[in-house]
Amino acid sequence: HLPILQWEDKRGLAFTKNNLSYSSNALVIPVSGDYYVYAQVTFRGPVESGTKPSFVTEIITKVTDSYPEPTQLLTGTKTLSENSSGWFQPIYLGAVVSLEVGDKLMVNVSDIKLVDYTKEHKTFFGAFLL
Amino acid sequence: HLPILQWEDKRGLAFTKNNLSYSSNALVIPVSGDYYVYAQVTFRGPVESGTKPSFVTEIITKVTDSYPEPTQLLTGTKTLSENSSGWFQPIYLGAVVSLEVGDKLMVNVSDIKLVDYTKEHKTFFGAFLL
Amino acid sequence: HLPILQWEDKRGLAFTKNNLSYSSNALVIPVSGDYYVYAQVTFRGPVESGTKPSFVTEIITKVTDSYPEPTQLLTGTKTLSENSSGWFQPIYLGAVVSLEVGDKLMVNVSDIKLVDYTKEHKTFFGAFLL
Amino acid sequence: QPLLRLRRHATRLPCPAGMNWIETAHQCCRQCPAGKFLSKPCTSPENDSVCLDCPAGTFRTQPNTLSECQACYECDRQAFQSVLSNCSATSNVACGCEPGHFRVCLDQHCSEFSCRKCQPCTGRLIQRPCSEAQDTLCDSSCKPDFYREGDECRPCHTYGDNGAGVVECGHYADQ
Repeated sequence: HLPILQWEDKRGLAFTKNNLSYSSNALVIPVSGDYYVYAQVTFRGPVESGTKPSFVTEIITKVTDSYPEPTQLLTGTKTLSENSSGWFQPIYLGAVVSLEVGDKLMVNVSDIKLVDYTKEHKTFFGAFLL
Repeated sequence: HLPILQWEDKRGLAFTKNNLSYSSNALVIPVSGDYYVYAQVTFRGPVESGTKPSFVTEIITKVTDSYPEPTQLLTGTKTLSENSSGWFQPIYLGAVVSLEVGDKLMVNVSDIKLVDYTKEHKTFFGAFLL
Repeated sequence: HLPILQWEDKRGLAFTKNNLSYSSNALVIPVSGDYYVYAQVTFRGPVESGTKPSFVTEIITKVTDSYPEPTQLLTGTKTLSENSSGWFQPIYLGAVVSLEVGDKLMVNVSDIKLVDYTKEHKTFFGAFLL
Repeated sequence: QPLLRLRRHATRLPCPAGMNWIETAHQCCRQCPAGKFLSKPCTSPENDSVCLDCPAGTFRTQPNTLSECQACYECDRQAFQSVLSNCSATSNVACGCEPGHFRVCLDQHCSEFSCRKCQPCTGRLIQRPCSEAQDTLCDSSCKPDFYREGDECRPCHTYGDNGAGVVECGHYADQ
């Protein structure tokens, strides 16, 4: 599987409420229903060890006790045509999905070294019940 | 007018409820109000017959009985600077719009041959009442 | 600080309601709570006085009476690899943020001359209370 | 058992020409003409809807029963566009290119286009002048008194002009 991002859930702009909790890199769904789920990842390069990446991918994934494999809910894939000097590429994803109590939501990326984790307003993840 | 995308509304992650129905390529609004409308289209190329496209466009459009012409609600236009080998370009759009009962929402694209329809988590469309 | 965009709040698709008002380039929060805040800016070039820009940035910012400096809530930064002929680059941002009554939301951009203000469905800004 | 009040439920009827079904009024009402929008629907098919003029900066090209007019587009002055015709209550703005620029269409309908500077044809004759739709077409050969250097036509130097190598144009320059 692709690497899973870790998130800050308390400090700065981050928060959780209404029993929507965060644990082991996942948002845990407290009540079944339809949720608007979203995430933005800002990718950036080049990174020192990096061979020049040809694309970046962000996937919002669901893990559930009722099925042994993760389900890809939303995917953003972008090829990179930037030249070698510094580049930035944000990918935003958001949609309504039906979730069950206990389901876990995570964000996977193609290469964790390319994620700009330096500022909370550039890379973020969340969900709200409709 | 630009080509209109067709959607799956029942299988997999797709669903409709609360009388928001899908027919003839459009979401049909069951009750007047403010809706958050969103869509992502992943474009990809090159395609065999394709002259190299210089841009891709996604438009969420409204058709209403009260007016003979469609109204463009949200538009994402991106020029392509990718080289000839394979490229991917997702465009996400989302915003609140005021809609009347019976209004129809559709997604138009600049070139239907460039749309990646292969995976439901890469190209999607939806709306919810606030 | 980066330039602040001005918005149309009444004509065409634009509207404000439920006491969420628009004044001096900002949405003014009428009641404390969690809001889904979003904005898309379509950037385009070249423009006449334009030195070729290397990147474009869109930031949704919060200004509050309880703190003397603006807070950056959401940021989209994209480097440009377009060639000299016409280019378009949309950036969409959206997320849930906790806001207090009286807080002001604005959209800043790296270069106001690069903003495509010509069509209301290409560049837009909004928020709704959860 | 409380008496259930049957709600008068008017099913949506097809409306005669020139009229649209208004959900809030539960009946057909006359359309407002182009350049106006529906401020208040009719209370019965016989009396008229209240239609108001589209506010400045908005328009409707067709008869309608919409509650607002469409916002006019704007011409992209910073990208060398110019106004061909202003927005009116019944028509959107029409944009073209400033003099000395031509249109580069982004799509087949040319609803999106940028304006690019016409090429000057320095040292060449103009086969076809620049227009709104296309760039200048320069003659492939250089004008008299100009010689070719790569893709460009450069003015000839006259004898003794700079003492250094001199180029006499005409047959020599055209090889």
